[in-house]
Amino acid sequence: MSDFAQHLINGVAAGTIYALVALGYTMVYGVLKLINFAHGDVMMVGTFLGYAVAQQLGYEHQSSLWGVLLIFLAAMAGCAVLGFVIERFAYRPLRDKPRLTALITAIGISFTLSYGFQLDFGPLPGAAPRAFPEVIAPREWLVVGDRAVVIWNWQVISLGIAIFLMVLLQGLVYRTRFGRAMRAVSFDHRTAALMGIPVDRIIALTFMLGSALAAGAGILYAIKDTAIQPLMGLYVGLKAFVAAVIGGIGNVPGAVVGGLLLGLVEEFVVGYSSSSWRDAVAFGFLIVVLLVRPGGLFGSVAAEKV
Amino acid sequence: MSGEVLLQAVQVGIEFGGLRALHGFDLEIRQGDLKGLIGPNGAGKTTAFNLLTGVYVPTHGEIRVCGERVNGRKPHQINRLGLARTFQNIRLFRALTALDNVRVACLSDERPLFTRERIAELRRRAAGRSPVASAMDALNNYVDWWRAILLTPGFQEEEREITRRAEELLRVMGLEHRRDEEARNLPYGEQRRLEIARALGTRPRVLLLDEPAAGMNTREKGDLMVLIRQLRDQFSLGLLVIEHDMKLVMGICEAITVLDHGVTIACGAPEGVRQDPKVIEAYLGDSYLAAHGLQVPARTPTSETPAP
Amino acid sequence: MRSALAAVLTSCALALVGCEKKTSAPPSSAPSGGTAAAPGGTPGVTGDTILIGEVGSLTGSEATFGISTRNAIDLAIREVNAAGGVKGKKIELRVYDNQSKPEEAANAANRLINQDNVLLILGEVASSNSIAMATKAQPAKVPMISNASTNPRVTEIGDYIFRVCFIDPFQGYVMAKFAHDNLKMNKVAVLRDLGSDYSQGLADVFERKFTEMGGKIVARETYTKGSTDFRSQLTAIKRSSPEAIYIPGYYNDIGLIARQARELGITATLMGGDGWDSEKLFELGGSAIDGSYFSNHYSPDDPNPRIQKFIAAYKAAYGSVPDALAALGYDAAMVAVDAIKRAPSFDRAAIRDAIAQTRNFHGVTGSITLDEKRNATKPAVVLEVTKGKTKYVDTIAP
Amino acid sequence: MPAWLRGIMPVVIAIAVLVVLQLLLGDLPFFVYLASIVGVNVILAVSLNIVNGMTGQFSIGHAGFMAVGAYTAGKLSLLIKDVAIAGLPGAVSDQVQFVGTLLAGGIAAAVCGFIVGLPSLRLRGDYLAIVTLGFGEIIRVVVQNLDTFGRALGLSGIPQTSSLFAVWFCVFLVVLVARRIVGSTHGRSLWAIREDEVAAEAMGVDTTSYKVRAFVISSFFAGVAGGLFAHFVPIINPGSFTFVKSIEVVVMVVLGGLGSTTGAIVAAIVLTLLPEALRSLFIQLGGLGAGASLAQKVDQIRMPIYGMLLVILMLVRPQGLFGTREIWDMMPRWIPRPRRVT
Repeated sequence: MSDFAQHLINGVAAGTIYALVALGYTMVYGVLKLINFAHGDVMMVGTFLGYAVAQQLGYEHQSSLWGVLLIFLAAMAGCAVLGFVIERFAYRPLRDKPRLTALITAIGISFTLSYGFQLDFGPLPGAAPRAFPEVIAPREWLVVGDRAVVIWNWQVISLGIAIFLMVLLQGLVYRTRFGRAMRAVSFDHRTAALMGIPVDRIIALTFMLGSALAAGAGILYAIKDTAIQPLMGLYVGLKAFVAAVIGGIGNVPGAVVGGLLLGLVEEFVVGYSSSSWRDAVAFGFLIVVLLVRPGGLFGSVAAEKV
Repeated sequence: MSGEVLLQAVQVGIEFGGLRALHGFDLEIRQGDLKGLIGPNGAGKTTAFNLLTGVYVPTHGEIRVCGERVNGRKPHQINRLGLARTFQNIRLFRALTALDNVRVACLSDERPLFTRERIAELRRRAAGRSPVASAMDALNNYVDWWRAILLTPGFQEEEREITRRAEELLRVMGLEHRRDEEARNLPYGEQRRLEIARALGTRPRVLLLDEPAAGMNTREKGDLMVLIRQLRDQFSLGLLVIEHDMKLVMGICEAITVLDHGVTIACGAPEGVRQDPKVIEAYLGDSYLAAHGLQVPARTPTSETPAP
Repeated sequence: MRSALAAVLTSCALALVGCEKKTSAPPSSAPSGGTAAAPGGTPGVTGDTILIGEVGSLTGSEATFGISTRNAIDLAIREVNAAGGVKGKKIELRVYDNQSKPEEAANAANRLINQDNVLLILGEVASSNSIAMATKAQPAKVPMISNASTNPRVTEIGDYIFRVCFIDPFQGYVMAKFAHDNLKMNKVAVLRDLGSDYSQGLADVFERKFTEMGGKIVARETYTKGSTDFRSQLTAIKRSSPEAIYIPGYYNDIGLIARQARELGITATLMGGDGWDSEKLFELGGSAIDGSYFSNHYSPDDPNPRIQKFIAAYKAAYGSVPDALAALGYDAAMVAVDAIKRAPSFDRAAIRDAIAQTRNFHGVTGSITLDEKRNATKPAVVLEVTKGKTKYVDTIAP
Repeated sequence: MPAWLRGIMPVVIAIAVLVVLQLLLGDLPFFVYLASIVGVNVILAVSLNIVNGMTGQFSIGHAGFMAVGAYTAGKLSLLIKDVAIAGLPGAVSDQVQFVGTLLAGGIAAAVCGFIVGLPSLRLRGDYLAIVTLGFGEIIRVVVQNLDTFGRALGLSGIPQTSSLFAVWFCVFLVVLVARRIVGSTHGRSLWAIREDEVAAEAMGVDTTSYKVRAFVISSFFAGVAGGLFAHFVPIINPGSFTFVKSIEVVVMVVLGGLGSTTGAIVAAIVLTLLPEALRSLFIQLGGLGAGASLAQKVDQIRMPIYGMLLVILMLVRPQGLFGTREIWDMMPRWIPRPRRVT
């Protein structure tokens, strides 16, 4: 029983990260109808930025409250800029081109970032993994029995942040002018432009928001798994995408539910069946969902306009 | 009005998330018919087309093409039963030449292993879903590809036949001089005509034209009207035309259905429809009627412009 | 239809005829030693230089191994050349990268054999890469010495393939014996890297030997290289409450596994193999890795002057303490040089025989004797990790 | 030329030319190895182009299908290694078995293509990308878990029965198939799907089944490429069929021009030989020290360069080098062009 509880905790912790990354995917997809393949790699860049800032702060300051905030904000700001640059120079020129061109570009950016960071000259970090500093000093939040079940403070913090962000984003999308503009752009960006909505600015802001989210998620991820390396974004990105599709891409609560669900499914398959099939689980799950409910759990398949 | 019934819609309706886009739609097209479908913007005309051609699946009612119930069938299957269409916002294969656009539609009816009739018969007996029929179909398709890959004499002959037919259709639509030009480089009016040529390539018995005259000048419209009539006679078609331009519709159609907010508000001969207050109201709004004391604007159909 | 069928049959028939002709031209892997040896007299030896080749993973997922191997081989050859070379000739080393991929390793070996015409080949670390190279070297009759491929199948490819390290069965046996005899443990869990043949080999042997000794394997779990969350496997392991966990993986993953195990409240001792050997292990594992044991080829704190001299030279050249792969690379190069010295001629067959006769060669990683299966028989050391350092614990002889 | 001859004439010519090449160049091991790698990449690129270029879908899991072919053919070859077909000379028997295993590999990949394609091709284009990617991952996990496939170490000892002739005959076949499909009514239907799926459907083109068929044929040839690969590299393991390999093939197709068969060929040749050439060049120029480290850099920066290449291509020349045209469309007029099929 205690190991069931522990698996549950592990699954939620892993799912939280998927959910946070999936939020960014879903936002960008919602507005641009583009699978931003590079999202996971933007997350990776965020963790390296956080790492660099933490190194600058030095050991004694990095886990103070201000230190933590600074690390998060610096990484998020850096990634927002990166997201802006990517959108402005790689995606915007392609907005009216066939969707495939944008998808290819996204894959290109993903490759450039992840393998570019593997180079070991100049400021680039090289392929070797690095230990991520304990930005949130790990503390046991709840211990059951003789350490049979352990919940750590950062697990609770991550989950709290994920849920908070979900509520915040949902509010942003459905309760604010910006959100209304986003939804209009999502529906039809040409018409939205005719209605006087500054489409370029809305899309750029969405992109920056998504990228900043990715950076935040990345740092939480680095805290959870304690090490970072340039290829880390590929896998997390893919799984988060799967989570977003499972939840219904373009749907904010769907992303969070999809992420948690994926984390739990993976965890329990590994825990109670065979760990060797772990990587196949996510994609098997995806194919099943696409077969049964192509629109995901919370989404619907929109008929193409004729 | 004696031809066989080719297309029949009975009480067809569809809802999108609670919104009734079309409701209780009735239609019948016989061979030799030339009917019109009109209505203000957003009345559900194109939705009706999409339902008839299988792009949308109706939530109510029944659609029959050449006697077969087609609810839920895919557009390409419905097309194969003899229903072809054009699109309001021209949807040509832009990067293909005019000839290739038509050739895509000129699908060969030759089947290498099992005849189409045999497969259709099997399907009918198994009430639509027959694995044997599907397997036969798949085998047919794969063998057909191998014929293309091996370039068998029979296949070469078929290709020549397709090309010949496509060239003939281009000639009928007056596009033979554009044979090898990419569709996107054609002027607007010619693109519209090419779309009709392409639709004719599928050997339809019923042809649905979605605003064929949109964006044309008066002279071109006149030419088109003549052409449409001519096509009906030459290919023994039944025709249904969506048109915004009342003059055009009134000029060529023998019967007209008027839609507003997804509901059929009038139906019948052009003269009757034109007098119908509901139609006038839908087109011109209450205020107009009130201001003019229910005066019906008198319009005469434009005189037929001589053939080119 | 009939003509289509005829076309298919004809083309098949013609294809067969074409293939039959092929027998006059042997496939690419077939003997090329003859052609290579013909023009320049003795292959690999021109004027006053002897050309030897190395294939290594300089880029890709196993780059750190490849680089320290390359460094050490380079160091060995510089030392030999500084001491006057071999038989009056200087040794020149040609290195190709295989991007950590076997097909590239085969390609690189091919290039060394056919283009550069090297006397012999050194390398690789990963067994799949070594096997790929060996399948090119063996038919061409070019001697090859693998420095650190521990999979038994490598030298089974043929009589020109050697290695200077012990093999997986031995290393698995070492840790099984250590756990059972020294640590007196009975319940051990095994966590292996599914994507690594090395990890699979060690884990298989460990499980077998440990069971034979009377111990019990209480849990078997796997992970894949590149994943960073091992909590699900560890929680499953925790359920069986083992005394130790054997994790024959690479240092990259071990650090994270150790941390997450401690975080989940697992107190079992962690054990592993030579894949743990890297400075990075201490950075990634932090204090969680303290008190763990792993088997290795040599111990840097061995006072033996030969070892200390090598460490000093390596440090001077590259600024870091050499890992076991470097030590093995150094030994592989030195065994090759020793064989060239002893061989009566520069003929590849003669060199092969000389390598095969290596007995009690005093290398950095111990005394190397090559057995009839062309594997090195030599002892292994067990190291303990304490406070960011390794400490010598025991030597276990074959 | 009589009609029946037009179908098989190119095959006859190709066989004659390849036999001559085999006799002239077949025993230069390094050349044969390079030519085989290039050939396999050309097959991959041309076959992927059938899906990504002509049909306008987007698969990024081609390496997965290659893996299926490689493992099926390799495993079969290992199983029947010691068996010879009675009544045939040894070498001929080997070649018959080789052809058989290649076909088996191709068919296995085609079956996988069908299974993967059917659900995802009904959906919008970008789902196919994700599902094919996932498929590649699943294949990797399956192989790693099964002892018959040698797990992480892979399969070694597969008879090296491939030859210059075999690889390039397959190259010829895939090109022939691609070209003849393009020139036929089926090819036009694929183009139509690429241009406008809704309109194609309305014109009686069964789009789903066409897409699946294109995908199956493409997978078949990826499987054949894998089978060939397994018979000239000494060891196949999951590391050879990663996501990176899939992307490499995508880059070839995109660079050549989505829809251009000759473009895919040229791009595959260039992208395979260029790193090889640069590496040799640097070592020739700079010797072991500086040259080798430069050569090492070539390998390192290959991946980020591929990434940037994709981005820059999409921004500057999204149609790739050749667009949808073939190489002869770009040559001066006086060079005779291949006749159109009709």
